[in-house]
Formats: sequence, C-alpha cells, structure tokens
Amino acid sequence: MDFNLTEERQMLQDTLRRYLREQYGTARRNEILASDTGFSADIWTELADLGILGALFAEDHGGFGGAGFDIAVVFEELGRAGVVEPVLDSALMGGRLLAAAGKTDLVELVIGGSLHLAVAHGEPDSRYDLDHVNTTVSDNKLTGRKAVVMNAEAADHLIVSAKNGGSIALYLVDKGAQGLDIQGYPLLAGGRAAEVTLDNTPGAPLGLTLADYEAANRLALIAQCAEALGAMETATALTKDYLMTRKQFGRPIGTFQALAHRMSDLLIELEQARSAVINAAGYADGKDADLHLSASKNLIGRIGRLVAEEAIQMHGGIAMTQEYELAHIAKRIVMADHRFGDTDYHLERFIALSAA
Amino acid sequence: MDFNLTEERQMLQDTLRRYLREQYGTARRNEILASDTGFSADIWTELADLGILGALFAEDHGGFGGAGFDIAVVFEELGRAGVVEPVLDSALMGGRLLAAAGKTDLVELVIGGSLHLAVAHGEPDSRYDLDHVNTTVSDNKLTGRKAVVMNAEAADHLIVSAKNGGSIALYLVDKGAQGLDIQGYPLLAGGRAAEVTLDNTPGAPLGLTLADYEAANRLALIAQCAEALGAMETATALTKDYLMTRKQFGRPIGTFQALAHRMSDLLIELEQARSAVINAAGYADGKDADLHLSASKNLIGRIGRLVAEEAIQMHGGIAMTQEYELAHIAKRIVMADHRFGDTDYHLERFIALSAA
Amino acid sequence: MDLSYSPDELAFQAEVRAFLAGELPQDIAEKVRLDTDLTKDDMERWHAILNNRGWLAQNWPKAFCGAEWSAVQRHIYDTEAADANAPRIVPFGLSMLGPVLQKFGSKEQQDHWLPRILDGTDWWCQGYSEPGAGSDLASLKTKAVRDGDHYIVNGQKTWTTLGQFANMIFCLVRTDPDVKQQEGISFLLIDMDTPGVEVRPIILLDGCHEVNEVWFTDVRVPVENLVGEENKGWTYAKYLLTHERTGLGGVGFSQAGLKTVKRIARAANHNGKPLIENPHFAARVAQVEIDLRAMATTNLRIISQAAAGEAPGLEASMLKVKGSIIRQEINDLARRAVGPYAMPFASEAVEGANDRIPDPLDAGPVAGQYFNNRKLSIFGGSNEIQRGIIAKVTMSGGA
Amino acid sequence: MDLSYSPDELAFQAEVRAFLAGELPQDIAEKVRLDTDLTKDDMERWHAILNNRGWLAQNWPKAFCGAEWSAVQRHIYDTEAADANAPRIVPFGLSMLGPVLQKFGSKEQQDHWLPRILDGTDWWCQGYSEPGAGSDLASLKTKAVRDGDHYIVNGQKTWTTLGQFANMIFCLVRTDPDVKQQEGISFLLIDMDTPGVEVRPIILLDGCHEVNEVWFTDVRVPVENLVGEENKGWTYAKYLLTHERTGLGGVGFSQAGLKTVKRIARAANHNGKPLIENPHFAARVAQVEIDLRAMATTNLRIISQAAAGEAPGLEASMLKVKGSIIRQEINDLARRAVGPYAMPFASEAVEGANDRIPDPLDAGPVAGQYFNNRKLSIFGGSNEIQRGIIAKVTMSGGA
Repeated sequence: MDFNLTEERQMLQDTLRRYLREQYGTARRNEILASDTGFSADIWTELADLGILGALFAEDHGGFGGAGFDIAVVFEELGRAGVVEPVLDSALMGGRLLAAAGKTDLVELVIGGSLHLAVAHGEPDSRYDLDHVNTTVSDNKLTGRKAVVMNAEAADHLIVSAKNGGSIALYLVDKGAQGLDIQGYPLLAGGRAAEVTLDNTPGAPLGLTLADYEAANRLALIAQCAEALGAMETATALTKDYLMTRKQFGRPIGTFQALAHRMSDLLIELEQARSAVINAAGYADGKDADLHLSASKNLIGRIGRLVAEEAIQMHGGIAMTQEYELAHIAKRIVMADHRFGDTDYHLERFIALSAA
Repeated sequence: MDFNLTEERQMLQDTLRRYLREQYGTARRNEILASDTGFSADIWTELADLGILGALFAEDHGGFGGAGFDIAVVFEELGRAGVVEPVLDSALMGGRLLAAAGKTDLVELVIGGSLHLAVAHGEPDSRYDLDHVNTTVSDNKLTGRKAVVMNAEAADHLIVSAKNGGSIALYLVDKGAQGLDIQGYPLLAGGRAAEVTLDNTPGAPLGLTLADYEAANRLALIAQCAEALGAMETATALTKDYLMTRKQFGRPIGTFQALAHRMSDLLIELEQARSAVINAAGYADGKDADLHLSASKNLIGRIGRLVAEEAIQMHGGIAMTQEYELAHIAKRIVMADHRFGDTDYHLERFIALSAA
Repeated sequence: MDLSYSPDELAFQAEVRAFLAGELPQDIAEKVRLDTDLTKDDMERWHAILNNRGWLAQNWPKAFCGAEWSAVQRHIYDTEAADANAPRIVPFGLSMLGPVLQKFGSKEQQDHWLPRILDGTDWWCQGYSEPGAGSDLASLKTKAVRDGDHYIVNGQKTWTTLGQFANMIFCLVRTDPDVKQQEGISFLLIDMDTPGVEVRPIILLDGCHEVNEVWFTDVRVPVENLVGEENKGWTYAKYLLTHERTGLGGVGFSQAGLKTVKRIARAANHNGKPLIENPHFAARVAQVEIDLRAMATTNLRIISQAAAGEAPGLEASMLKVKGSIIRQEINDLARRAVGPYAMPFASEAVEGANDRIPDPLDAGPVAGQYFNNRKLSIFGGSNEIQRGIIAKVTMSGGA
Repeated sequence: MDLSYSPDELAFQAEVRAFLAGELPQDIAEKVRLDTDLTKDDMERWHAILNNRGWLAQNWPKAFCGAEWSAVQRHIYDTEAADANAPRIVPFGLSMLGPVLQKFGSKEQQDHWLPRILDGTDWWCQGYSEPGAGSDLASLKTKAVRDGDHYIVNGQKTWTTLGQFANMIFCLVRTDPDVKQQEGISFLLIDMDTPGVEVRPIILLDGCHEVNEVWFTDVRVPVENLVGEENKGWTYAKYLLTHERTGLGGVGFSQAGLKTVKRIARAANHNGKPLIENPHFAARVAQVEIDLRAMATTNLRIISQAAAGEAPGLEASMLKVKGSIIRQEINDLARRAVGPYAMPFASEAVEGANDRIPDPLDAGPVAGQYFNNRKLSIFGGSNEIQRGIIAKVTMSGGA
C-alpha cells in the first residue's frame, strides 16, 4: 500500500500547477469565457507542449502515462484552475477511443495538440443512459440527433455512436461531412457544446462497440471526479482566505464559531472527496471498477453541492458576482454533476452493483 | 381559517399541563419506569378523573371531544411530560375501536378509567403493514402470534385481528381466555409490551373490519405525532436552558455562535413539526387524510431524530445519563418512529398517494 | 382551529382566479413559467393591469387608494398568482417606500409620491446596502451634508435590485457623523437623473443583470426630499424592515416551482421510465413537498397572528430561513431533473435565434436559476443573521 | 499510489484471519455480534488469548515485549478483528498508560507495571474528566498535596469507563494550585483499593453500566507512583492524547456494523419483500457505505503518513468526527431495519429467561446501541471540540 505520487506524477503535477497559476488567472480565464470559441487555442498548444495531453495516453500510443492516477493528477490541476478547455472530451475521451481503435497516427496528432475531437453519444432523451442510442446507420451513413455534444464546433472529427442492427458501434465523422448540422451554444460553466444532427452523413466505422465506449466512459468518470475535486480545493481555499480576511466587529469572520465549524466540516468532506478520487483512480482497472466509480461519482456529487453552496454562502454577496473567481469555480463543481451520470444515477448503479 | 384553540381545548390543555407539571416530574416518572407494571394506576385514575380520557371520545360515546384537535392537544401534553401510561393504545385506540363497534357500555368504563385494553394487530413479520395478518379464526376461535402488543399484560380485554376467510376482522378476547399466552417485557422508552400467542382462543366478533382498524390507526397517527411534538418541545426547552446555564470561558455556552445557530435551526424545525401536527389533526377527516397523515409522520420522524440527537449532542455527557430528564424524552421521540409506520414507510406512502 | 377558508375567503379566491385567468397576459405568464427575465415593459404592463383593478397596492389603506386586503386575502392572492405564473409585484415603491411615507411622510410627500407609485410615473429602487457593510446597516458611510436648501450626497450603494430601471431611489444616508452608529442616519428620496448619480451594473454568477452599484458624487438633493426628521432614518428603516417581512417564506414561489419540477420529471426519461417514477428522485420531491406543506401552515399561522395584531418578528426570521432552504432545494431538484440539458447557458441563448437551445424538456434556465437563487439565503439579511436573531430573542427568554 | 496490500501484508492478513478463526471463543464473538455487554471475564479471557500469541500489546516496542506492529499491520488486524466479531482490546493499560510509562516512566515503574498490564494482573482505568470540566482538561480540580512520602488526594473524576472492573487508575491531579491552569498538573497512579477511593456507577441512557464516578477522600498515594516530574503531567497527557488518536475513525466497527445492517435488512419484511430491496432503505445503506469506503481510504492515507513519521494531528480530528457520524448513521439504520422490535428494552431482557424477547430478526439491542453510541461524538473530545481544533489549525494557515 502506498499513497505517494510517483516522481513522474509529482513532476507532472508541479509543472501543470505552476503553468496554470501563472497563465490561467481569473482575468485570462474570464476573457476565454467571453470569447466566441469558448476556449483558447494558445492554452491548448501549451498544454500539449507541456506534455499534459501526452500524460493521458499509454506509451504504446505515443504517450507517457494513461493510468488512472495520471488522469487524476492532470484533471485535479485543471479543476483547481477552473480550466474550460475541452481536455476531457477532446483529448481524453476522443483520443482514447481512437487509441482503442488503433488509430495511432491520429492519436499522435491529439497528443501534439493539432487534432480536435468531439464525442457524440448522448441523445435528447437518453439522459445518462449509455445504451440508449436511436441514431441509425445504414451503409456507413448515419442519421439521428446527438445532444449537448461538447466541443462539436471546434472538432476536426466527431466520434458518433449509432445502432447498427442490434448493437451500438462507433464511427468517425469528418467536420465537413455531408448532412452534418451543428447548432452550437455556450455552456453555463464555460466552453461550448452543440446539438448535432446527422442526415445520411457518411462515417468511417472505428470497429468499436458499446463496451469500448464504456471503457472510455470509465476514464471520463475518473477525470470528472478529479476535476471536481480540484475545483473544490479552490473553493475551500478561497473561502478560508475570505473568512480570515473579511472582518466584522473587528475580528475575521472565520474566528466566529458557527462559520469556523462549518469550514471544518468542509475540510473533512474535502478529505472524503480526495479519498473518493483515489479510489476511482486506483480501482478503475479492477473487477469492481464500476462499483468504485459509481461510489466516487455519487460522493463527489453530494460533497460538490455542499462545498459549492457553503462556499458561496460563507462568502455572501461577493460570491454572487460573475467576475469573482468562486462564481466560476462553483459552477464547474455543480455542473460536473450533469456529466457521465449524476449523484442519483450513480447511487442507483451502486445499489444495483452491490446487490449483484 | 382560524389557528386558535377553542376555549374548551385551551382549558383541557391548561388543566393537563398543570396536572402533569405538578404530578409527573422526573423523579416520579423514573419511579414508574422502574416499577414492575411499567405504569401508575394512580396516574391513570387521575387522568380519567380530570376528563383527559373523555376528551378522546365524541359526545355520542359519552365523551366530550374526540376530534383531531382534541387528540392533538391531549397527546402534546402527554408527550411534553414524557408520560408512559398507555393512553394511546388502551384508551384511544382500544376505546375508539369499541366505540366504532357500538360497545358504549365498555367505552364508558374506558372513559372512567376502570377498563384497560390492548390492541393486538401487528405480527412478527408484518413490520408496519396494516394488511399483513396471518392469525386465523375459525368458529370464533383465534390462532396466531401478535408482536409487541402494548399494555397486553395489564389489559382486561385484547382487541385482536384475524383473517376470516379473505378479509380481516376484529375480535374481543378476554384476559383469562383459554389458550392465550402473554410474554411481557419492558420497553426502552418506558411502559411494557408483550408477545401474545393465541391457540384456539375464543374471541367475540366486534363486527369491525380492516377499514375500521385503519380509521383507528389514523387517530393513533395524530396522537403519535402530537406526542412526539410535545416531547420535542421539552427537549428543545431543556437544551435552551442548559445552553444558557452552563458556562465555558465565563460565558453561557449558548452565546457561542455555533451552538446558537444550531439551536435556531432546532427552533425552526420545531415550528415545522408544530405545523405538521396541525395538518394531521385538521385534515384527518378530509379526503386527503392519509396523504396529510403520512406527510406529518414522515416530517415528525425526520425532525424528531434531528431534535433528539442535537439536544443530546448540545448537552454533552449529562444527557447520556439515564436519570436526566432529556434521556427519557429523547428515547420517547426516537421510539415514536417505530410506531404506526416509520419515516421511510410514510415517505413511500406519501409518494404512492401523491401519484394516485 | 380550522384550516379551511371561510365562504368570504372562498369567494375572494374565485374572484382572484377569474381575474388572473382573464387579465394576465399570456406572454408574460410564459416568461415567468420559464424563469426568463422580464423586461421593464412587462413589469409595467402588469402593474397597470393590477392598478386598473385596484389590486396593485394590496396592503395600502383605502385612504391612500390601496386595496387594504387582510393577511389571508394577501395569502390567497400570492398563492393564486404564483400558481398562474403571474409576475411578483415589484416591491420597492409599493411594499417598502409606500408604507414609510404613509407613516412618516409629510402630507405634501404623500400627495406627491404615492399616486406616482400607483400610476407608474416613478420606478423606485432601494439604497440601503453599502460595500463592505454586509447586512449591518448601522455602519453605512454614504454622507449627506446640508448646504442651504439642499443636501450634498457622496458615497456608494450596492446590490441595488433593478436600479437600471429606476428613476428614483430611497436612501439611508449619514447626516451626523459624530454620534453612535445607528443614530445620525436620515431617510432621503433622490432623483436618479440628478447630476452625479451613476448606476453601474453588477452581473450575477448566472450572467443576469439584476443588481447594481449606485454611486453618488456631490449629488444635490432638495431638503423637502427628507422623509420625517433628520437623523431619525434608522427608525423608519426598522419600520420598513418589519413591514417587508411578510411573505418571506415564498410559499407561492415554492409551490409553483414544485409544480414545474414535477412537470419536468414527468417528461424526463430515466432508464426508459418517467423520472418522476424513480424512487430516489421521487423521495427528494416528496420530502421537500412535505416540508413545504408544513411551512405553508406555519406561514398561515403567522399571517393569522399578524392579522390579530401581533408583529411578526422571530417567526419572520424563521420563515425566511426555512423558506429559502425549501426554494433552493426545489431549484436543485429542477436542475437535477433536466439532466445534461441543464448545462447550456440559457439566458444568452434566448437572445440570438441562432443560439437557441432545443431543450426537449422546455425547462428554461433551471441551472442559472439554481445559482441565482443562492441569493435567497444571502440578501435581505443572510440566514446567518436570521439565525443570530432567532437565538438572541429565544435565548434571552423571549419565546 | 498503490491501493493493494504487499505480499507480506497479505501473508499477515492470512495469519490474522487464521488466528481469529481458530482462537476467538464463539460465545464471545456471538455477544459482540449482538452488541451484548461483555463480562469482565470475557474480556480477560480474550486478552489472555492475545497475550499468549504475543499480539496483545500491538503498538508496544519489542523491548517491552510488544508486537511492534506497523500501522498497516494494525489496520489489517483491526479490520479482520471487527469482521470476526472479536472484542476490542480494552485500551486503558495497553494503548494509554503503556506508552506513557515507556516514554516517561522510571525503569522501576516500567519493570513493575508493564508486565502486569500484559498478564492481566492490573486492570487500569483513566482518571481525566471531572464534573463540569467538559473536554477542558486544563481546568481540573482534583488536588494532590505532598505529605512526607505520600500525596493526599481529594476530588472527583467522572465518565470513568469500566472503572467498576479496575483495580488501578491513572489520574491527572493538581499539585500546584498557584500557577496557570495547564501547569501544576501531575500524573499519578492510584491503587483503587486504597481507603478513600469510591466508585459510583453512572447508568447511561440505554440502561447500561459502562461509566462511573470515582471519588477520592484523603487518599494516600506513595510518591513513587508519580510518573515523570511533578507538575509536568500535562505534557504526558498530551502525549497520550496523540497516541490515543489512531484508529479513531472506527473503520472496522463501521464495516462490521454495516454487515449487520445488511443481514437484518435481508431478513426483514417490507411490503412482502426483503427490506434491503426497498429503494429508500437501500439508498440510505448505499450512501453510508460510500462514505465509509472513502473514509477507509482516508484512514489508510493517515496511517501511511503516520508510518512515515508524520504525527496525525488535524487528520485524527477529522477522522474522529467523520467516523463518529458514520458509525452513528449505521446504528440508526440498524434501528430502522428492525422496525417495531427495536422498542423492547433488550439489555434487561437477557438477564431473566422469562423476559426473553423473541426477536425474529436476531438483531440484539440495536436501539440501545443507537442511544449508547451518541457518546462517540461526545466523549473523548466532542465533535465540537474537534471542529474547533480543525478550524484553528487550518485557519492559522496550517493545512
């Protein structure tokens, strides 16, 4: 049993944390949020140059990491800084699906930062169910509608799921493909997504099935939990600082017992969240992977809500303003609950897997 | 709309509160708790003499009350004082079932305090389900086992449910009836109950069905909610007093913000509980009676747990000792959750009735 | 004890219902249903309709052309209005300034300002909070110095709701800096077109422009705009706070919100069944509904006390805390119910047709609303302030 | 990062498992499973079995005949022991006094007292808390006045766990009344057979006799029973508190408790189906299980830090708070699971065969346990004290 980061991961963490601290402050990030594209191409290139994208892939695929803890380390730091660039969807999910399909040449471009991807799986009424796909395919032409597809506008290729006979298969669809319609919109917590419709749109079969998608989804769950953890760390740190800076009756408000005790409860729950991410990353390869992942996502969802709400409440009015760092961080935390299954979805899955 | 007690009910409340304050202090009550019978015959007689038992019955049956608010007023005061005498089971449920059966002569004895009853409905595996009865009847002879029957040892008659063909019917069984076995034991929160077995035991049919039992059960729900409310009021008052008496660093501990805010939350929830009892009593005759009763019992269960646990926690060690008033009161509150359906049972019933 | 409405109350309820069914513009109701921001014109239209019916100034005495409704009547209106998706009445002139002028204003002030509130000539906003003062009004710094027939006002107010629409602001200003904090404060009416008044928007975390900063630089205010006596403003402010404290539980809003949650959850799919049938979601809905049913009765109890002449003090604080928790929980349920479609930034989306989000659940900006309504436990005296009040009053043996 | 056990650790786990399977008396395990009170004899029997195996003094150095286990080994033992329903090791001599004597005691004291702890000659209890002092040890009032070769002790201790079984008590006593509160305290070993020592039972709210008051009236204690230096007792007490603070999360107890809850809920009927299949109950179980899984990992992280030489300070407080909440939640679930059969007063019932309660779920006194374990968040530094410590340390910039 060992709870220390390896030297490589420690370096990765230090590098990324330092870079984001210097280059991704509130002002810069708020500029990116207000931009048309919703993300910064410069930041993306620099993340690639720093090897952050490569850390998400195994050596076999040209990366130098790819394990659960590599993913957790990267996304915790991205979450800490409230990064809105679509590392999770474009690089991790998209890239790992291409890696699973053996498209090593394309993966190289992802790691290098020059290829952008989107994963179009969910549909308007699928909610969080992974096996609910109504998009059809016939003769490698896809028809259907995909919901809230992250990074669809910027993607060079979309990875699209469709029902091929009785089973679900994944296809690579080019940006300019015929019959592809992308209606983009901004997201509350930053970045952009789109409603994607396909009308007899040609796609190249990737040879991947629902099981492959589920494998990528496991990685996404680790990443999403870790990102939320990082954001919670920032929310907690901001709150701690605020409580010790802001004064009433001549004393920092954090020295008043009610707020002090609530702050202690946040710190206790933050340790729980940290352990949940460790469990997610550490058990994601084992036989009980889904049980652990659902446990972690449920816990992160519950604690995330608590942390976001308490951090705002203990700040008071200032946290209600868009320009304050916590406003964005709190939105990242709460909106994480709407990705890859929410608190209740994973509670139910945990119950089902426990009974099995 | 009117939220004032009628003059009669105000008098009833004042009389009962004064009597219990004077006659049912901690020392007296702890004596009763330690006694073999688990209740005081003197107190019972005095409650009858004061008209408290009569307040639970309509004028038609020789009483002078019997409405939801009469029951709520009486049981709130009984709960406030932590009374362990079986008013709910013996007088209210037993008496009202006999009243429904038209046994006005027996009801008169109940009101007068000379007839003691027990209601034997639940069975070892029925939990809180009302329609789960395995006791059988044939030729007015009953066979089966009844679980946790309150006041069975002291009762002159037991009202016993049994499956008569496809439907459930109620029977009056005499104390000394043949084949009746009563294994009594004390209860954690005071009073005594028993496992009752019947082996071809003769019973007189009361002409009552499950629907009649359900009607009595509605009254029991009002009473149980009101009793728990009264106990919560005592728990809250004791805690408030303690917080303002006990000092640390030269100040009453209640002036420290964390405890002060938690105390405020208890007071807020106590108002919720009070409204829940009003809803239970006020809507118990209407078409949505069961919906309101389930809402109230669920809320009382949740708030009861909060109040009991917080009252103990804010007191600290002293509340852990058996002889302190709060110890008994907290047990009354929490054990109320185990009668007539617990928090989850009524949550589920509320959901089912809402959907209907 | 009697939980049912009297025949008169039932008749009134029917009257309100008929009025709302006939007079509430459908485009406005639809915006309210979807929690979309109303325009100034929307609000003015609705005020005019209510004023026509004589129902705009519900709590004003008849002597001032008010409806002079009983507490129960107001409760009935609130419930029916929320149920019909009517907008709330903008409170600054009607519920806040009006009662203060009626109690403490001069005859001239009453004659001049009150009719203008009713007919919509003036749109008022409130100048109480200041940066760094939190909920502590007594520490305010905006100064008014007498100069002949005018006061010269300098300072800054913040969290001024709908200040961007207002032409008038009622302010607490410090007129005597040498006395104890709560003394030396005056209540001043300021025309926002006066030179030196500047309104700066504050964008809230959900992207909405709802509150503002208001800056005063050498603003000249005629002395006749002083309400009551100089340095007695604290008394008037306290009166206003008490007056403002009815309906704090927001029962009607919560009931309407819960209806929305159920509508969404009936439409939303969860594993091939309507989400409302999922026991975990159903349990969350049921628990908040049960809490709300109890609070609705608490609300009525307090209203009935108020009708009997008792001032709602402690109970108002309790209602505000519990009411905010319940409303916020309902906002949270709405966000959950919508699922992935809670993520789009909907307020911006409604502006450009191109950016329109094809939300299949027709839910409106539920996540934005979730964040926006964190304000319920912060503004107007935070829940921490309320808990402090409750503790102080009860621990000193009050209740 | 690696969450799996090493081969050595796995081998140790197997060894512990085999030992428990072979050596733990079944009657004792059954009592532990049902949360029935153990007799003094039960505890002494189990201590003797562990001592035989060399596993009684798990954290003592080998030099003092201890097992000198690593933190991970102790964690493995704790988990397995809880799983097998082994009783916990009575901590007063082994985990509390032992380490203090080893660090601060004289050679004579070590040679005399430590073997007697191992072989069961002495049963120790702890004399720290005093009435009215709460968790604030520094304000203690029990006095020890030097008189030749003896101290004369007067005063009262309270909440003395299992004091009814003890023949020895280690006490904090005030030896210098004239200095600041935390100074002037000494650490004294007192033979409970000395005239003037009186033990009075405190019956807890679940009816159990578990704690006591201990009164001292002119009790003569030989000076050689002073540990370390006079007036330095506070230092030793703090050392002991730190030492006591491992395993505070009670992970093993919670895991065993959760197993019990599931067993009961599989057997209990709910509307014709096992209770465990009811989604509301299942959700409660799942949430606490998820919390427990995370806390188990937090526990291991802290153990691994401790093994690396870092003192568990803040983290121990966090574990104690969260651990107590989780255990209490599990107690609450057990009580719920049992339904109406939670009402009988079971501890008394086991005494007389006539009063035996025919509980069809074989659940033991779950409601009594629920009340009894409210102590987890009160005794040994209440959760409020722990939250204060956490806030103080982190707010000052520590973590």
